[in-house]
Amino acid sequence: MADFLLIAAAFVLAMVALGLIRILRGPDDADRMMAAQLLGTGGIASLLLAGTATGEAATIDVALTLALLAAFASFAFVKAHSTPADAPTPEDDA
Amino acid sequence: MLTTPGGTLLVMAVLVPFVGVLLGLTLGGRHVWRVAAVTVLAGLAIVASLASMLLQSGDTVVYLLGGWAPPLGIALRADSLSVVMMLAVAVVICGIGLYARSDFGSVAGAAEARAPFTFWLLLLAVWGSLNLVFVSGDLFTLYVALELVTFSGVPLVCLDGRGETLRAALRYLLFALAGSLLYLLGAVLLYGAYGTLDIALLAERIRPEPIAWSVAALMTVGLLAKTALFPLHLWLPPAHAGAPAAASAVLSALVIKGSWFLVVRLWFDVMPGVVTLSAAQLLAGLGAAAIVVGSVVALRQERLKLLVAYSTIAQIGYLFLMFPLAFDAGGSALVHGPALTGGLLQAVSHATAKAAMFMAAGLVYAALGHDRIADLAGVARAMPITILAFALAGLALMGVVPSGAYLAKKLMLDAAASSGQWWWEGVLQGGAVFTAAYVVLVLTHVMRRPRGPAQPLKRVSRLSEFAALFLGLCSLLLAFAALGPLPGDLVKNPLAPGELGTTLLVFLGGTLLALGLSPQPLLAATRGGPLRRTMTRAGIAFEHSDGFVRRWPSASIALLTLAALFGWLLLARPLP
Amino acid sequence: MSAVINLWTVIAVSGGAVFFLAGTTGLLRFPDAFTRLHALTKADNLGLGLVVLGLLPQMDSVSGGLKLLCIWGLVLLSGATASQLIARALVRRDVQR
Amino acid sequence: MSDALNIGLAGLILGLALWSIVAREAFAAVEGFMAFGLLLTLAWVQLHGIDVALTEAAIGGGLTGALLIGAATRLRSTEAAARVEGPGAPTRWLAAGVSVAVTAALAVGVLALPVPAPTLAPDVAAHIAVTGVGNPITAVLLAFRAMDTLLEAIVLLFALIGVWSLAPDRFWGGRPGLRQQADPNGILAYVARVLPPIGVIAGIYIFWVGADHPGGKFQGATLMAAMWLLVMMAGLADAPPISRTWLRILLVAGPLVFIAIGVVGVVTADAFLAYPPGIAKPLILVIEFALMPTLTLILGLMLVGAPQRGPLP
Amino acid sequence: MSAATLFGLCAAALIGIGLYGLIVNPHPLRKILAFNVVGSGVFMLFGAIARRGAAAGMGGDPVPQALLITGIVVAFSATALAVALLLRLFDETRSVSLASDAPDKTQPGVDDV
Repeated sequence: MADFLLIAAAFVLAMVALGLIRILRGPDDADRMMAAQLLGTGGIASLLLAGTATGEAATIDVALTLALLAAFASFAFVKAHSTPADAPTPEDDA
Repeated sequence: MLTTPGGTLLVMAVLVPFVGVLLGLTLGGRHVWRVAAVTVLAGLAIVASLASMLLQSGDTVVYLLGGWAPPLGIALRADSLSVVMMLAVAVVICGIGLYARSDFGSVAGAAEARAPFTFWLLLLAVWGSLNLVFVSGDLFTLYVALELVTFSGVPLVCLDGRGETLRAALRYLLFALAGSLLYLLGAVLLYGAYGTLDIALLAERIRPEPIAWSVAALMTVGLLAKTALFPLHLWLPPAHAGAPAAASAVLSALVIKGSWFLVVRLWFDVMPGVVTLSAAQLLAGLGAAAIVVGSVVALRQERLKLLVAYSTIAQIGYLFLMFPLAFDAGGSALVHGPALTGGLLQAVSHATAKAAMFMAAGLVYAALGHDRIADLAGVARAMPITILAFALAGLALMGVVPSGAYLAKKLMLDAAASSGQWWWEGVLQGGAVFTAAYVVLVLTHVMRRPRGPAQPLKRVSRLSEFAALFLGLCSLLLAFAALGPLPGDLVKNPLAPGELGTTLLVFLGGTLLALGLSPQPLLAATRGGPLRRTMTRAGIAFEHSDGFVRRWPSASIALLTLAALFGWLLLARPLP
Repeated sequence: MSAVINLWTVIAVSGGAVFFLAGTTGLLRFPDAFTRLHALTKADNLGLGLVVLGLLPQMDSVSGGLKLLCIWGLVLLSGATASQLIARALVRRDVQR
Repeated sequence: MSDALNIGLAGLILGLALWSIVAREAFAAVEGFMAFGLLLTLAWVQLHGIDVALTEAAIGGGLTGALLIGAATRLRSTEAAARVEGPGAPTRWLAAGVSVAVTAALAVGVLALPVPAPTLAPDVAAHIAVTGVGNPITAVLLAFRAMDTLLEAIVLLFALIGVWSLAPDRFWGGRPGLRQQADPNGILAYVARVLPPIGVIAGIYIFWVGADHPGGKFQGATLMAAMWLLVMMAGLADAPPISRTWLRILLVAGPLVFIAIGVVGVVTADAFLAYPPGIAKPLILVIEFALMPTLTLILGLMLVGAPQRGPLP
Repeated sequence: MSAATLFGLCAAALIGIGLYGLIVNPHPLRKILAFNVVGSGVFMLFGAIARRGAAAGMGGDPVPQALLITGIVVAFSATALAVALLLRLFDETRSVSLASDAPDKTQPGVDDV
């Protein structure tokens, strides 16, 4: 069973790798932000598969942390982009 | 190995400043200065009692944190090396605290202001972190301590928030971080090879083998980057010259001593049998290059604070000259001996003298509103105490009797003579000539009679002036206090013909250098002479090469190349 | 019993892997960012779901299983919102052009 | 079979590291770096360092990514100028040469590490019973090497003071970061209402299991900080002015409690940071519990940045 | 090849890659990224060393693993401080170049800006 799970983990990881190659090429920041999504799903799946294979129960907690934070960067991205490109300097804000 | 009596003092020396930071942060506002004052006094008392205890027993003080002995736990240890450094740092912190009272003191009723608040907290932070560097017996704790020093040093650089100083601070932070990663890499490999990070245990387990050599190379260059030894000094001049004077004093006198001390620890106490004489020659060679380049470029500066900052580079070089002189008779291992004592003395007198110099420069700046060396005429008359402080510090750095540096030079000269390394005798004497040059340069300018009407001077705080003078005096005398009784044959009569001749020669050489290299001719007579022209051209060439070395890519490539070079020199050891 | 469980795991996880394959194929083949976003979020979230379902019976404890489901739920939630936000950023970009 | 996974993982990690160095745009590099961080988490699991994996997931995957993405977006206009400054080909080759040399030397070092490897695992196993905790890493962090953990909290605090010290003078005492516009019906606001309760529970859970299983105060605090930041990003709450007394007290409470318990140890157990036999575990829990809010606040505030708005009455 | 050796070698390569970036990338943000890559390499090497020390029923030597957590926290603090410094530099000067640091000799004094 463990071997099957590891193969599956490696396969999902390979899919992630292929997807990353496409996504990181861009051409745009928004395209690239999908990398976080890709790893948020694929990375977590791979992690769960590998963790179950090796019998480390606590791997689930790692996956839980990742699931909670995977979208966090996307939010930061959206927030950073919704402020105009020439961001208000502190002086303007005062 | 067990906790020795009085070990609690080690914990307190580290924790009291940190608790001061915590309390200052909570109370905030006008209380920060009070908290800092109380902490400084308490810290001074702790260090003093530690010193007196060590003086009586002479044994290393050990404290096992949590009662856990290494390798599982962490031990704090203080030998005479640590205590001398702690004492010097405590005295300098006291002086800086007094000096900064007028700049960063609080006004009753005013709201909490940024600069004073951060300055006092960071002063205490630097102090606690340095004490940790001096007493920690564990290489990983030392890594954390080094980062603490850096994190508290960097904001000091850009305390006034100008773009130029922010840039200097960022350069400093990034380069220092690169250095600490190399250090950490070395520590990681040590754990992998020997299963402990405790200094005492490592000293027993470590053997001269490839992994130890690479560790020595990585850790050494990592620490050199943080110490800003030539050619890794790219961050130092703008950072130390741009900060407010009190902060410059902290950075130049104290912060760089932390990583320097760790190099000493590493070479003398962790791997004395792993390092080789040739590697030590390289280290001292870099020191010699630092003396020449730092001094020449210092002489070319037009601003006083930059001159003092560049002179720091030269003085850092001086601190590394002791390494090849401290080998045992067979040249196979480093030993604690007169050369190490000399180096330590050099560090102590540099700490006090450099702090005094920066303070004096800061006062001049505060009074005049600028620090252009060419326009300092009449300052000596207007602010005699400040200039006296500068002069005393300069004399101390030069190694004029009875300064600590004089003693240091003597000890190292003896060591050089007895081990047949005559070339270092030349470097030691030459270094004094360079130091004399910029002291003479500055003093000539300030003692001149102003051409026009006297410049309007702002009043500076008397307390600050006396604080600078106090540290200047300390640099002349502290060495004796720190070391206690010394072999009497070392201090010869300063008026004996030989001694007097040397001192005069040093001054003469210094004056010649200053005449030749200063950007503005010192005397009308020397304007445009052929010698002066050649020397100026040489000075400009030095400035260019310094500029090249201080570019980021060259400095970082030099960092890694030096690591390789050290590794190779350790590898190519003479057969036993 | 364990053979049945293992068979279930193999089937579900393989199914999940197929969806990951589909998602990646979509990423590589689809012409623009919007469709790629579709491929990514839909297929991969389904893939993760199947993997989670497949691993459920392999857990030692009930809490482990609950956490697994919780992870899936969180990924769905954040994936849905994040892809919405990214899509809006894409729209904004296209409008600006 | 594990080997195939590991080799693929290592290859992917190296590829992403390379991407984050050579990518043309900073934003693309940061994206690659975030993916790199997530994969490192996987590598830590493969290296049986679950506690480290948790830390990496929380820090590398979450906080660092958000920090760098914000910075890359802000600094986009500076990239063209920086590209011009880049060193020429000879310097690049030289740099590549020394870097390869370092790698080669380290690789030799890795292969030459002694067998059997020195380890302190048996020592930890022999003494862990005294501490009362079940997770050996917690035992190391809060008993055997408690000093490092105390210093870690102090490092964070100093870094925060450093960040604050970068405020322009007139904003001292004010609120950090820029004001965030709230869009009450926006998606972000929706997530910021739904996710934090779950995140906080998860954070407390990870903190709570830390005594006996992988987890602990730091990982828990990171999760909580992330949730706090999410609420702030959505504009549902504002960052507190840094002059607030409650804020200052919470910032120092953790380290002060840690030090206080350490000092009590001098009296009751003959050493600073020693715990009297029998009550070691409760004391460790008290320390972790006191550190949680401190760490949460510091981590959150460090990401928000220096005060940028004037002190309001 | 064991996982420890494999990731140990991977760590060596990471350190090299990061160092290269630290040297040649002129943009400070990229230097910060490179610093983090080197840091990850050093940490991974330590992780590999911890894995080699698996004994007494533990999957790895817990001492290095605990030190790693501290190390990651310290590296994060460094990153946060550096980014804050960088953003402030940008706000102040609208440029982030580290190159032109040589103090301008044409400027008479520090405060005359």
